[in-house]
Amino acid sequence: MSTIAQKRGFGATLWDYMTTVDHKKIGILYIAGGGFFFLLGGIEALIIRIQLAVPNNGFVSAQTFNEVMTMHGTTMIFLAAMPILIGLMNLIMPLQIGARDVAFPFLNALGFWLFFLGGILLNTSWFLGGAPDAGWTSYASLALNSPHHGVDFYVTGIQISGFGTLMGGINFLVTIINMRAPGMTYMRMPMFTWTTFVVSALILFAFPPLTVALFLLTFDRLFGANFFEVAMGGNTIIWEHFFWIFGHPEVYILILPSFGIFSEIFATFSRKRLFGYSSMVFATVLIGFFGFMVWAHHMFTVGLGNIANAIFAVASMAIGVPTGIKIFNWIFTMWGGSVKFTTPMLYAAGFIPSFVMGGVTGIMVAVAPADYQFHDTYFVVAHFHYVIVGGVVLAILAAVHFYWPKMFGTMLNETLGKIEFVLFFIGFHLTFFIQHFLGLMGMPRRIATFLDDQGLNTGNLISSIGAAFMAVAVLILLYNIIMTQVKNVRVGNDPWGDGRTLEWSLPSPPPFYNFKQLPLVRGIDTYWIEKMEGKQEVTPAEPVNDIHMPNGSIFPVFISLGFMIASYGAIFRNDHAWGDPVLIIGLIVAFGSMLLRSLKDDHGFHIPKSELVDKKDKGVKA
Amino acid sequence: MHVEEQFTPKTWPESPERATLEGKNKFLGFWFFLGGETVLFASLFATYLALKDKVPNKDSLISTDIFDLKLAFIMTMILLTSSITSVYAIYHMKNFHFKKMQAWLFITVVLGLAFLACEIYEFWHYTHGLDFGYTTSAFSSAFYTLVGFHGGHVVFGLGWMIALMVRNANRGLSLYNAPKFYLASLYWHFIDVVWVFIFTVVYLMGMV
Amino acid sequence: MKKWLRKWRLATVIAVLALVLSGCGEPFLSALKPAGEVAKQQYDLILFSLGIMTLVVIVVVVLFAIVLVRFRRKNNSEIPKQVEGSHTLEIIWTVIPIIIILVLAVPTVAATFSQGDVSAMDKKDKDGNRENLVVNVRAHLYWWEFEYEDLGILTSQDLVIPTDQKVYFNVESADIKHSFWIPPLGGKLDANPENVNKFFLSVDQDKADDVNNIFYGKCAELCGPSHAYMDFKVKAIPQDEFDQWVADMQNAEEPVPTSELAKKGEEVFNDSCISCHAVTPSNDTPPQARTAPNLADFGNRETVAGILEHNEESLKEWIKDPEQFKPGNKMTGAYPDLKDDELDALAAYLMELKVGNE
Amino acid sequence: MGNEQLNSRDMDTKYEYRRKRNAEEMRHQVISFAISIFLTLCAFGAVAAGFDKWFVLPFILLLAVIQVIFQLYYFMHMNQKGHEAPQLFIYGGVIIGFATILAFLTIVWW
Ligand code: HEA
Ligand code: HEA
Ligand code: HEC
Ligand code: CUA
Ligand SMILES: [Cu+2]
Repeated sequence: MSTIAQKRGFGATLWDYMTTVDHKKIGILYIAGGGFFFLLGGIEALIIRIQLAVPNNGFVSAQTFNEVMTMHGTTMIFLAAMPILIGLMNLIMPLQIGARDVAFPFLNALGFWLFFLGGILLNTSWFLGGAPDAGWTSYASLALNSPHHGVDFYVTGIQISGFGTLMGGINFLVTIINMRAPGMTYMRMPMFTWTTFVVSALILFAFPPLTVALFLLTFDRLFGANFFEVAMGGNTIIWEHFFWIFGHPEVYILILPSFGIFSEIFATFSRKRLFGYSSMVFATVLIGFFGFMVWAHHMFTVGLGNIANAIFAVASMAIGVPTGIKIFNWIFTMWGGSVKFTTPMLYAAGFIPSFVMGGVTGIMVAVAPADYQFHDTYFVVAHFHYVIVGGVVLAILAAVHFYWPKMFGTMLNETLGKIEFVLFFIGFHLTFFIQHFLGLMGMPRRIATFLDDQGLNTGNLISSIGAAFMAVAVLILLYNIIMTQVKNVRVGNDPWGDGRTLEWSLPSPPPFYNFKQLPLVRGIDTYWIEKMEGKQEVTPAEPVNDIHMPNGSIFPVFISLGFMIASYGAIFRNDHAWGDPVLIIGLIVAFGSMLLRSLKDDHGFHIPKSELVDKKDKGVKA
Repeated sequence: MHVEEQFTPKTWPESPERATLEGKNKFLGFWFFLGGETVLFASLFATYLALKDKVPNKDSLISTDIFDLKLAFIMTMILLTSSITSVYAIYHMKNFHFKKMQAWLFITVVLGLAFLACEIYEFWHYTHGLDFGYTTSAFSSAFYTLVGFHGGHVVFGLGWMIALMVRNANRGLSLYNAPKFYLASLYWHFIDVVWVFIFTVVYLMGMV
Repeated sequence: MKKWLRKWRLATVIAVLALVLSGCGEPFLSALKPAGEVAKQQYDLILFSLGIMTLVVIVVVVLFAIVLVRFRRKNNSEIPKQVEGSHTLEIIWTVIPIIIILVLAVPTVAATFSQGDVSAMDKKDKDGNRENLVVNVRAHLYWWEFEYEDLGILTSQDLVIPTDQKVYFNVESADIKHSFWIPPLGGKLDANPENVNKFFLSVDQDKADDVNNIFYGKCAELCGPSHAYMDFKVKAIPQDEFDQWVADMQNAEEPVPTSELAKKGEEVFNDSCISCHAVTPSNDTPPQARTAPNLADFGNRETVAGILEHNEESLKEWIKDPEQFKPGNKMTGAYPDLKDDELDALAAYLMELKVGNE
Repeated sequence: MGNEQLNSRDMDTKYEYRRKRNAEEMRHQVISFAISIFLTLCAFGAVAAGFDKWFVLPFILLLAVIQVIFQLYYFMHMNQKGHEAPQLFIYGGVIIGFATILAFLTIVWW
């Protein structure tokens, strides 16, 4: 296999990325794939906002609106936010713990391809009879009632990309447990690594219920089962429970890595170690644990009974406590620090008030009787965009600026970055703040349009204008990315100058084996410790040795393609005779590739010591 | 310790499945996977319990009408036995007895196939003999899905063990394949654990 | 730039405050204008939690602002002290939120149980009649059916209830999941396909006066393309008027068309429409057979199909092509194409369908 | 471990010791297998004998739980060292699975 990507043709680069098992490249693939879907989801959001800008608008039909709205939520959550975060974990976490790769490089690649092809599968629905239209929650009675194939694409596409996510979760868990560098005890791990760890555990436990739910719905829609057919004895509440047993932890799967990213950024640009590190760890674990015990707060109006509503209401509020611990710890990280407002830091600063506002409305909707009013209105839409956009998206944007040099060895333009931030921040509050009031003024969510004379016009118009601001900000970011890559000004190991953790001790971008010698970790923020002692490099824990690396493989693409083909077969099996054969062929391709892969011995390869020593003389600059 | 290294019974390490980093990783990763599988099966059990005996009308078949204690007992015994035979296989793996390990694995596979045959017979009997098909009622869907998922795991486990046996037939034990044998046997035990709950919750509780 | 930003934010706050003060929403639709006991209690809870949350936000923002002002980097070589944490502080910001949440939890739990208490629903007086009015709400794809089981009355689209008393509801769905919501009267309750949900609402007479006795109700659960149009109206009237209405409905006879045109309309109706639509307010038909709104009191409706103005024009438009107003509705295509004169006749006939006083 | 140059006598004793321990362990496995079979017989017996429902249900569930613990700790070696993380995650799964089942038995009404 290749060593370092040299100047090669497009085909070779493509092949390289299709077969890569390098966690950094896979991370970049995740971020690029997720970024692509973010743009799609963003365009869908803009369509929503255009349609709702004025009453009785006919920009899109009601059916199309439902499809756009569903795909917006589904795309943003499953195909944009989560993959981008997983990409960041892939990219950064092994560097932070001083590992050469993740525990299962092959599975890592497989995870990416499953996600990506699953997402593509889902989006091809637009051209094959219509996209899913039952909301991202796809409640069973409506999903079964949906006449075209959209929901079938939803169940199969999400299922496939869900498998990918699950693999990623297991992979990160094992990596963190088994592959930390010497001296990297659990309580010395950087905060982002800790959140990766907890989030991976959440993924491990939250995705199986979704898997089951999706299977049940698939069987109902495509194979004649009766799980949700009320007339046949089925029960649709089962779906709601499964969806939220998954869905609530899912929102913490999104927010915890974001918290991790902000923890790194606050510490870095305040030049101060994270305040209350151990309570941060504790709070993270606690949020993860509580995350599983509150799902029914999405179902207050379903009629589960007073006892259930009361228990789940109070349990939900309890999550405010560990989250609050984190908020105050961040503020006190900056307190007494030397705070520099770079672009990532601006995003981090913008995050605090925005997220807190979203969090406190979360507590408000957790007040069950009040939620009878809030539920399924724009108040909830406002709540979750405040936490998601004000938390997760700001974190992603911050991380993209923060880690861009580590990924590509060149810095995004800071001035443009600050303009992006200002526009996005204004647009965000403009769009979503007003929605709290719209909801209380009687505007249900998921409506394709609203009638005139209900007092909802002004608010909706303001909200739509805000979305335009966000769009401009995103366009500037795209411009910034292109210009930066064109100029390609190279930077060194620690371009921000304040790096604290191991990833900043490596060249930007790091060599494909990451660490020539595994580092010796001497405390929290190792690199900072070494820098304070006047050293440029981290103390190595071993002499230079041969390095064992895994081989690349094309099988991940084949396996994922197999599942994709099988899905098309399943989706169309009730309309076309070719459905079942294609389903079977797809499964054969997928499982056959797996079998081939496991029959073929793959011991990887070694980078000889001589080559590594050689590098040192030339200086590692890729 | 290298994967390609040649071993004798004496140099064979104590926990061969965890002697290399790859082995350690696989071992841990597989256990985590089983943690996820626990939730998966719990979800299926929950579905089954929620839909147990939920049928469209009074004439529909419910659990007391269909299950057969005898067959469930035979299947249970077969699967439980296959669990101890796979323990024997791992015992010999740890003692670096490749031939004996293969032999016990073979017995395990045969027992697994016997279990599978019973299950296929059972399903065939329900669908053809009793008119209790997958689409008959919510209860039938839940039953076939829960037991069928378990059956699918059995099929996968058998395929895995057979592939391992065939692939390594002429190669003997190494630190490269020892973790694989070990994990296949773990998987098999897990299938057994799930079955313990299936025979209890589905068959036994379906008859009282 | 930062300064400009802050000014801008201030402007937003003022703009928003102005908006709030200009009256939040229309009284017939807004949850911020509670018109009954249930809605009032929920509104108070909202205000209470909002108050606490505003305080929380203020505390955070103040601390945050101090940081932003005081601890900017002034000189590039300064290295601040590396503080590990502070137990005192950490205990403070663990305990205070716990207290806040306990304070919030008490009214939450209390209100959950009081609002969920439907034990009075089945209370009978000594004659064996229910003490309270109970309405069965059945949600259908894009229309609402209201059955007064004890009174033997069936209506659709317009819910008529007496003011100043608790009215109990059995909410269920005839097809897929919907949600029954009248914002000024109280929170929503889902209409599930597999069970009956129960709750109660009430209206204050003086609040009803403010809106000419009409409140807006909505479907709050995505149910398909016409989810946005699944509106209904609530006519909240004093007890005596309500009694009158009940008597009229109970005594309603087969409608007799008065004009030529209406007679012709009746014929057309009996040819094409009667298979789905009933024109008498009795609830003899079994629930499964109620596939279309009952039109008994149609002439007194507030709207046509829940969303259109109530006049002959829109009625004709509706009958001609319901699909353009409610995509995916169950009426489209269920009857032959109608000529213009038939439409006129139908409209005349339907507008005459009024129960009781003329 | 392996690469340390042990002299052959050391290796012999170590090897013997390991063989003995493995055999010992195998004996435990067989015992737990016997217990397993016994518990299964009890469960089937209780149902076949047609005891009262309120006795049989908790009884067979209890037997299943006991049996599974045996399987986990003996057959799946969870009693050996190096299984801390597996335990944590299996129990995590059990807790969440239990919560799910509990919810489905209580708040999925008909
Ligand atoms: C990143 C995603 C994310 C996050 C972090 C959260 C966080 C929280 N969410 Fe949110 N939520 C969503 C995403 C998220 N949510 C989504 C997507 C939906 C809608 C799904 C759909 O229906 O489509 C939703 C819906 C939703 C509902 C259902 C509403 C409804 O449909 O009727 C509820 C109800 O309880 C809720 C509660 C909470 C709570 C209590 C928190 C808490 O975790 C918040 C905790 C944070 C704070 C409280 C702020 C900081 C704390 C302090 C400063 C300390 C002091 C504070 C106090 C003492 C109060 N959320
Ligand atoms: C990660 C999650 C996430 C994110 C980031 C967003 C981001 C946004 N969301 Fe969304 N949203 C959801 C998750 C998310 N949302 C979910 C789960 C739902 C519920 C769905 C349901 O009910 O089922 C929802 C629902 C939802 C609604 C309610 C729909 C309804 O109920 O009818 C609205 C309405 O305003 C909305 C708006 C927006 C806006 C304006 C943004 C903005 O922040 C978007 C900003 C991004 C852009 C503006 C992109 C700009 C792109 C370009 C400029 C294109 C350039 C193009 C090329 C180069 C090709 N969202
Ligand atoms: C499938 C049977 C069906 C037939 C036949 C049918 N309708 Fe309808 N009708 C419906 C349904 C269902 C609705 C509710 C539509 C909605 O609001 O989604 C409805 C609504 C209406 C409404 C509005 C009711 C209200 O309360 O506001 C009117 C008026 C109406 N129909 C008149 C007619 C006339 C006139 C005909 C015959 C020419 C007719 N319908 C034939 C099913 C039918
Ligand atoms: Cu009915 Cu929305
Ligand atoms: Cu939630």
